[in-house]
Amino acid sequence: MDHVSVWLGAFLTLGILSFLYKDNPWYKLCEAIFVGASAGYWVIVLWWDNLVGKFYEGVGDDPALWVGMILGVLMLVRLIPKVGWISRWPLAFIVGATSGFWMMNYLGSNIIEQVGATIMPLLSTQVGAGFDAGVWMILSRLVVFVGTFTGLVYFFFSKEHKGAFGTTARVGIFFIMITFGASFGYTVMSRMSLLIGRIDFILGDWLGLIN
Amino acid sequence: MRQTIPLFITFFIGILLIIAVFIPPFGELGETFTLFFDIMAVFAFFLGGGNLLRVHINKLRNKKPDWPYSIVTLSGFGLMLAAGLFKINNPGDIAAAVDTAGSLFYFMFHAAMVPLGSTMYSLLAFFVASASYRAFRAKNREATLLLIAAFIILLGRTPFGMYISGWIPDEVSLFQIPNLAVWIMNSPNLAGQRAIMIGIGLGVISMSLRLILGIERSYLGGDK
Amino acid sequence: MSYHSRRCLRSLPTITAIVSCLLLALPFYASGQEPVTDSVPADTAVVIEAAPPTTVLSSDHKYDDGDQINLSWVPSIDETLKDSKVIGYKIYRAEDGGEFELLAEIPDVDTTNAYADQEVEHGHKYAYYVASVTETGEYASLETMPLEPEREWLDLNKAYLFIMALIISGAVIIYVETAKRGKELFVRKIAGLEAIDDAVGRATEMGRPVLFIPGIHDMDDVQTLAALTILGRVARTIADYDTKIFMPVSRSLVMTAARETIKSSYQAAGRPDAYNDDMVNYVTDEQFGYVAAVDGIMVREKPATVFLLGAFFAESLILAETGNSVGAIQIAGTARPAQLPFFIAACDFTLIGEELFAASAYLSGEPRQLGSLKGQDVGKAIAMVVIIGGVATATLAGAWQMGFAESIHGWLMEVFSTN
Amino acid sequence: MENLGVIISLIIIFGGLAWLFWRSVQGREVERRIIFVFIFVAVAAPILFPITFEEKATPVVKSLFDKIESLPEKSKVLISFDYDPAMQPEVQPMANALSRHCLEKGHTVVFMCLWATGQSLLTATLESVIKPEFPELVDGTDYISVGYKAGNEGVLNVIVSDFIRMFPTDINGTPLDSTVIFQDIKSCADFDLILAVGGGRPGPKEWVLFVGDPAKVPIGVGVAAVVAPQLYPYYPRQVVGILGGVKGAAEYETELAAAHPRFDEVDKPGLRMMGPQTLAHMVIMAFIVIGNIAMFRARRKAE
Repeated sequence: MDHVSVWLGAFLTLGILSFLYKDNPWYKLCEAIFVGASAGYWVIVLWWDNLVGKFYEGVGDDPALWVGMILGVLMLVRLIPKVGWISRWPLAFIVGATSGFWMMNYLGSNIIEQVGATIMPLLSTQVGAGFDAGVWMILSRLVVFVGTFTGLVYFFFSKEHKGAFGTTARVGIFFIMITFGASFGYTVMSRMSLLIGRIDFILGDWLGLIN
Repeated sequence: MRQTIPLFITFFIGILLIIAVFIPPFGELGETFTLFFDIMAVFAFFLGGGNLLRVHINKLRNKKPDWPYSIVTLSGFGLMLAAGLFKINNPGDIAAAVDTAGSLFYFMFHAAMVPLGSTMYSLLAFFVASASYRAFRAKNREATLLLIAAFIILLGRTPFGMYISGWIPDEVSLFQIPNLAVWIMNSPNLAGQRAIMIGIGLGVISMSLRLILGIERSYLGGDK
Repeated sequence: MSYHSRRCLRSLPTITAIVSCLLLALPFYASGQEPVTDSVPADTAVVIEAAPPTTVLSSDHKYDDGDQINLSWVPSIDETLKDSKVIGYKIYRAEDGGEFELLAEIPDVDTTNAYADQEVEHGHKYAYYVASVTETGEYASLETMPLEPEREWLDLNKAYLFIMALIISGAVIIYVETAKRGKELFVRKIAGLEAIDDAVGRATEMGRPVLFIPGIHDMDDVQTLAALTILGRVARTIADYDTKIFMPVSRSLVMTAARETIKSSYQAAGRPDAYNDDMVNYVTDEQFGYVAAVDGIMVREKPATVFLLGAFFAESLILAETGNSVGAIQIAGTARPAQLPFFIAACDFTLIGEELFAASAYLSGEPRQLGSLKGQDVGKAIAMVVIIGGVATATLAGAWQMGFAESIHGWLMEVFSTN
Repeated sequence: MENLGVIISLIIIFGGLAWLFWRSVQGREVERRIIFVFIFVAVAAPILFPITFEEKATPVVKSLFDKIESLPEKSKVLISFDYDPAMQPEVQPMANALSRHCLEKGHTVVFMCLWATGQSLLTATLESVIKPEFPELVDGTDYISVGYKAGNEGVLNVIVSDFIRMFPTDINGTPLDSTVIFQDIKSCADFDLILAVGGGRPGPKEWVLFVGDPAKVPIGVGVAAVVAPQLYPYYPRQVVGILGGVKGAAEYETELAAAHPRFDEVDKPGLRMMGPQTLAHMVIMAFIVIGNIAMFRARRKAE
């Protein structure tokens, strides 16, 4: 069994990698397997986890779950052309719930928390060992303060980016670009590890070249 | 009428979830609605999965280009479905977890989906390389800053950062590349992240209000 | 949502309760108890090894659904002794005047002298006592008065959050109303959005399809909602130009919603017959299975224009580079900062964070929608003023201990904290 | 033999880069596929012929290490495995190192996962790391695995106030309230430290927002490098320390081996992967440099 899965794994791995050369039947085969099997996988997960696990096993304690069931059934109504428009109700429900839920969530975590975290003293006799110890700290905090402020200016929609306002917005975009650069640098690392994992599989588990 | 009821539902549910934050007895409402959503997702799948089957059966029937692959897709789908639904080869009884080691479902997941998924994921390494060569160019000041920041972080995340900047005295140790990398992460990066986050927060609030108040209603379809 | 409630509810009342208990207990502690332990000679065979905890107080947890009672006590006086025999506490509870039953054991004597009982229900009364535990026995305190946990209908801890929500939503609504009355509102140009028409036009000229990828998340992500609102505008242009659109999606619900959206755009353009359900197809929920399929579609169909809008993760660059390799014009946007650099590198136009959410309003050109963008700016202005004011007062307070600055800073920290 | 391999592969890589440089400077197009071959060689060669580099812990890693090191014995630690096989090469080494460290310090560890796919990876850690390396520890007394529960953030919302309601039994079906460990754990607030290892949603960020903040429990995170920047805003106020990517894992492994020499013997995948990673990074940096030089050349020519 183990032998089978290693060879199957190698076959599929190389098939996907062959896409880098160009689209070809091997890749198409792997793609077809992937799409079919994974769609099947997700039905099963939805079936056992959501329908059985959450609804069937939970509805006894919580009859409110019937609401979810009814909304779900309403989704299928679209298959009947005459009353198909009723299927918009569950959609409207989801849009309302998503909007309301995330609106408050983002207000708390993205606005209030982040603004609060930016409010710090630039210099302080209480933090660290006094003024002299904190040159770097002062610099860092100044950078955070200026960067956050100018970044917000960049996103301002009501004013053309001209004059002093434009210069500030430009400083803001500089900070945003550094952020993207940092994200990129950090991400590259992650991506390499994945490839390392795959090559490790081909050379080690399959070909047995690594001791 | 066909538009009014959905608009009202969106409005009512949206407002309900907003005020629920301030009313302790409604505190669990968000979680309950998440459960509703999970149940609805199952039914939505009847439509999605049905669509997948229809597309591939059509392809097969009309002998469209690449139709043989549709057979593979359909059989992969069917096999996974059967393996999971009937728990084929599951060492436990029917009550055992669907992904118990040894079952056909477990085998298909680990022998097929895992290598496929992680290889697809690892293609990124190649694309990172080609994008680095082709697209990360100092075309203007903004792009140059992006590049410099990326470069320092990259260096800082390899042992070379320390090798080439180890000579810098400890008083200004900030300029040693690994420390500089951490400083970039902690200061300018943090500032940019915050500005983006605050902006996103406001964008979400404004869009949510447009949806709840029915100003934005394109998703609802027309009157017919 | 509930993390707000829980985190806000927790700290303040508990701390107040504990502090007040300690204060109340102080005189008692000083006068009544000390002699007792002192008077027990070490060599006599006394059975009492430890004094019970004193001043056990139960109090209702504020601003909850009536499902928590906070309990606090002054530790057994013996705990402070070096050779203390106290190894922990046991909490006993009686419901509605019934028998006392063991509720919880607290082994950590050094730090804990409070307990939050979350297994209570509104409408019942609970009495407690706490016993100090030694190796050989338990020494019980007096019982507390029966207490019914109260249910509050308004969470006053969140008054500031409420005011903030009110101000920002108020600003949005006021601007929407102003715009409705016909006042011209200026919104600056956003390059990525200006390009959409041209991008669709290019696909028409080349006779190739437009590919629209709405991210890989479901309808419970706001980014997907944003993508669909933009789809409404894009589909309208596509219907006008009579271009082909292709939209593989990874969630069934998104498929349903996207079909409604495109259909209504085609109706609005006056071409309902040109719409067809095959424009939107479900592929698979699996992240990379979906990516494999979309990559295949890209190299086989060679779209002239690709939209990548919504929630993207690792697949962002795989999709964007493949799109680039087939020579498509690409317009991307996401609220995930980690993916933005890849879009910036490999796509022609990128909507950064907030711009993604503002896009459909901007594209609609409708006054009311533009008004909502103005409302957003008010929020930004408030954030900017608070940041400047906050940093200034914090600095004045931190470096020069100025009284007024300290109080303003303290107040701001209170407002801008969800704890 | 191995040194020879290293030398040959280095020659291939650097020779190739020189060729690429020459070609780019001349303004000739370099095909994507050639770039692909490069990156493949740069990663594959150091896997075949291992190259290792020295590591030193950065403050964000060190602070998490010190936190675990300084917790009193028998502290209660929760480790959550929130990732899938795709993220495994990067974060499993962290999960293993953190588990080793906690158990070595005599802490009581509870294992769980929020991702369905995390369960088999958790089992892998239990079977291949914990059981062989800590044979004296007893499942259910010194550590326990409660496995996976569906519900994403919903799970967090429940366990923050009531752990057993969400996880009535451990992975073997033993009721949790009958185990020694859960005698004094009612909710997440009862843990002394929570370690969230993962990288997607739900993941470390959700642990901070839904559990760490409301329950006031210190949280340490191990994340895929790609999400680490998003966690920096939470450090050090809401997060004790961050292990980011293979580099974070390698630093932690070094630190752990230095403090507890018996772990110097075990496999250190984080450190092992740093060789190919470093080389790949250098190639990427070389690409950026070459690409830019080519652009400046072309621009000057155009003028």
